[in-house]
Amino acid sequence: MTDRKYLLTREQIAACVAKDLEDGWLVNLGIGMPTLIPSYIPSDYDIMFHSENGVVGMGPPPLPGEEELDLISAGKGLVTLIPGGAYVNHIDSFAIARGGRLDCAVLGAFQVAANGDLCNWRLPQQKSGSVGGAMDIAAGAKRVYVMMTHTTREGDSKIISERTYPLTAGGVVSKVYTDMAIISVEANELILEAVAPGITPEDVQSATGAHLNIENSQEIKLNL
Amino acid sequence: MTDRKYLLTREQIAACVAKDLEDGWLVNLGIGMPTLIPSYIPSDYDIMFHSENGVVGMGPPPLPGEEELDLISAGKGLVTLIPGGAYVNHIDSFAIARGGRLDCAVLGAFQVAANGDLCNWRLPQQKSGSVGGAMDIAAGAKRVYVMMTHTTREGDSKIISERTYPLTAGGVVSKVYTDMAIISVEANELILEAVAPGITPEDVQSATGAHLNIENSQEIKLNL
Amino acid sequence: MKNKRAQSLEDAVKIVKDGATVLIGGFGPPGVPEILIDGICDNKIKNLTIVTNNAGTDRSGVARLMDEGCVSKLICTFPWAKESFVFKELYDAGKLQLEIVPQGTLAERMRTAGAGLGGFLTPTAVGTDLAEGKQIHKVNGTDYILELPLRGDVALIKALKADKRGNLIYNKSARNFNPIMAMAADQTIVEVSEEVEIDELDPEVIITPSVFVDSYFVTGHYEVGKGSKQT
Amino acid sequence: MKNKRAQSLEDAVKIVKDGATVLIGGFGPPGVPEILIDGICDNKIKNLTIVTNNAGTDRSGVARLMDEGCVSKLICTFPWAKESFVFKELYDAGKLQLEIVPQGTLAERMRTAGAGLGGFLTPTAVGTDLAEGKQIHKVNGTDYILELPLRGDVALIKALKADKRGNLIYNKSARNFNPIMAMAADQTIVEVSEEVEIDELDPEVIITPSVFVDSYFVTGHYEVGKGSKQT
Repeated sequence: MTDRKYLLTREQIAACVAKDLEDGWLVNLGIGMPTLIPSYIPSDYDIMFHSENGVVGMGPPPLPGEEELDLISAGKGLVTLIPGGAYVNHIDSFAIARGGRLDCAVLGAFQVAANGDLCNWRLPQQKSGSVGGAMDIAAGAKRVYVMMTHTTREGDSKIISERTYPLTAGGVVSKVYTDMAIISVEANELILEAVAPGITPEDVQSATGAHLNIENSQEIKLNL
Repeated sequence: MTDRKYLLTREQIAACVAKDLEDGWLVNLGIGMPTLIPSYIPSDYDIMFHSENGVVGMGPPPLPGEEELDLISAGKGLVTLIPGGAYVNHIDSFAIARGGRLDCAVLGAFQVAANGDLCNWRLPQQKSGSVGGAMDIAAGAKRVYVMMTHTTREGDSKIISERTYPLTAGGVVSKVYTDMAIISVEANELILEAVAPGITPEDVQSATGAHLNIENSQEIKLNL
Repeated sequence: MKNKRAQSLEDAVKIVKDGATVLIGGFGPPGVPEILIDGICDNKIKNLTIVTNNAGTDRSGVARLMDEGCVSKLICTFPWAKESFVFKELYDAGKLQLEIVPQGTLAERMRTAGAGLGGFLTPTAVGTDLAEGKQIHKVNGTDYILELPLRGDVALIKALKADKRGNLIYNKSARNFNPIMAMAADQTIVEVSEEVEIDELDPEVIITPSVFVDSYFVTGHYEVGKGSKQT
Repeated sequence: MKNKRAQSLEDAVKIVKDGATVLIGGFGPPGVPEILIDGICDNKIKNLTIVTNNAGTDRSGVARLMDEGCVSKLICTFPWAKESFVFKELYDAGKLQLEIVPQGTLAERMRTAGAGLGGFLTPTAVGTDLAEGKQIHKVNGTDYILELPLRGDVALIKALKADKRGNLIYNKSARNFNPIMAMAADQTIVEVSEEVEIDELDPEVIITPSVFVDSYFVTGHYEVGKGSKQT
């Protein structure tokens, strides 16, 4: 197993994703790790965040004294609305999600398969799961980026040739950001785009349960 | 053919329909003759009118000087909004119509068949018709009342055993108001409820292209 | 004009009977009609099928309803959350049936019922466990699941204000499922903090027109669900 | 922030190309984006498929578009009206294809496209000529028609105001199809009388959120369609 000191922190992974979000995009962030991303968006960028519970233009958590208990994120933390944001009902919120208006959704995952299959709603040993809006968002977003640790706590790879966990949406993931690497999901192969400093492409391959094309991988440049 | 002097006027038919609309109902009025109905609703009744173009709580035409060109009825005449009325988009307007929220729709018709089939959107000799919202409203309203002349200008009955015109909605009409009579459409037969003063039940039967149960018919009481 | 204002909480919820399917608004604490729910608990109603996004927060709202044994089945999207421990206890003890529905599909199934439609085709959940037993239709080469309408006997929703005709406006993200559920039940009961005169709500800003509201109960104050967090 | 304000009428409508499917808002004169339509006429665009409720009023708006030979097909609900004489001339001369769609179905087909769904089942038009060639599905013993999404390359809509992000509000019954069409096209262009600052529209009253708007053209005055009647 790779030495943990070389693994990216959650904040560093978030910064990597943030760098790839484009000015003007409408983005949905899954609960958990993806909620760290907004801090790393360049301040001159206009990226709008969509929250499934009907918030178009979700802003950061409120300042002390300005909390509105009726304004929450999908993860149920208190948030704010940016100027020019709007409230919509659940039907319109999911018309946005399913209808291809999300330029990108950044979601957590249990597994990503080489064909882009996303598994993030239920572990196989669980009787049931919590799907929330994940299946709608994953099916409808123009791009699905995944943000996760490269392996499970037990050291098993979360990136594998064929999924073994229950499916969320088939063939939707286009990019995976982990604590070891950034990997693109192409039609026929997984491309290793970049690796964390101190980790080699071969390290990533050996921690991955699917073949990677490592020919052109770069080193991730960290500013933090 | 029946002597025209005994036929009800359009206003008298409208008054007959108005008498059967219940306090508290939400009602959709078709274009043409049904638009005469609101004048005959008792002033202490609270009947809301729905217009397919997104007006919930349509009021009478505006007073001179108070016209709003952006506030029209389905027939495209200028109207007003009653206090407590609301504007909705076309999706919500037809959710109201199709979703069973209309207590009654009063529509014009070319033909009504003994089984309640409604024909009102296209004449057989026309290459095409103007359906508007008629099919949605007829399919969705809790009750469909028809208001029309009893016969065509050529003297053919508009109430017949089986329709010969293109269908708008099957088996939906529950009551028919004409210039000769009021007829209920029951599961197995047409019941002659009432006849215009000066006209006999037999007159109505002979002007009708379907069997009527005339046993208990009353005379229509006119106040105008 | 029909007076839709319920004279008491008991009066407001008395149409909720044993065995009913009840749609309950809210996403997390915002928009959950907790006071109406308390009224149902007090009536000791049994055997309800509840349709709502979450599985309750702490011991209030939907969690209380389950805790008091009123619920036999829950249709929701996100049951497994730390704050839904009441649900977990009951489910693990085999005392509660569970149906998981993707969130967009849940909203759309209710709207479909409200709009008088017979079903819809969605790409959501194709190929997943949640598609099991459902018809697949191909349109232009793409697979879709046929989803059917989901209608409530009663909808319990929460709004910010009602005018005396029953038109509603909501507050921020407490809007969520509430306007959809208002359309999708035989009877819609609203919990509002304030009743205003019939002319006080601008007809351009009304979110739920009065035709979808059967009665409303005025609480006199607006309170977000007791489970709300400040973080 | 992206500047969505078109600098000229020409600029606003330049993405409408020959052969495009164009959704045009309005029901009768209210809500018809007549100035945007004039821009398309000026560009001498050909072969458009137009989706709109009516078949034009007098010689302005959609009637002018047909009159100038820009339209090869009309998808609408109510073509035969006295004021739609331009349509009648062209249709009788065999110069225009016509597809009649029931009004609720037309709205729902566009919403279905905008919501990323694959179709819906409706009771409307079952057993009629307008069901010809369409699949029938039985749900719980009732027949429904399977209707498919209707998407535009472009939507031309009219609103009262836009804020600088592109959020929209409408005026009275001029709302009609406009918010639905805004969702249902690859590009949505808005004709507005007024642009306001980004904070001037209350987020609770925005009818079309900015994410559905690609560009807007500010006319500086609000005018109802030239065909409006005072009766």
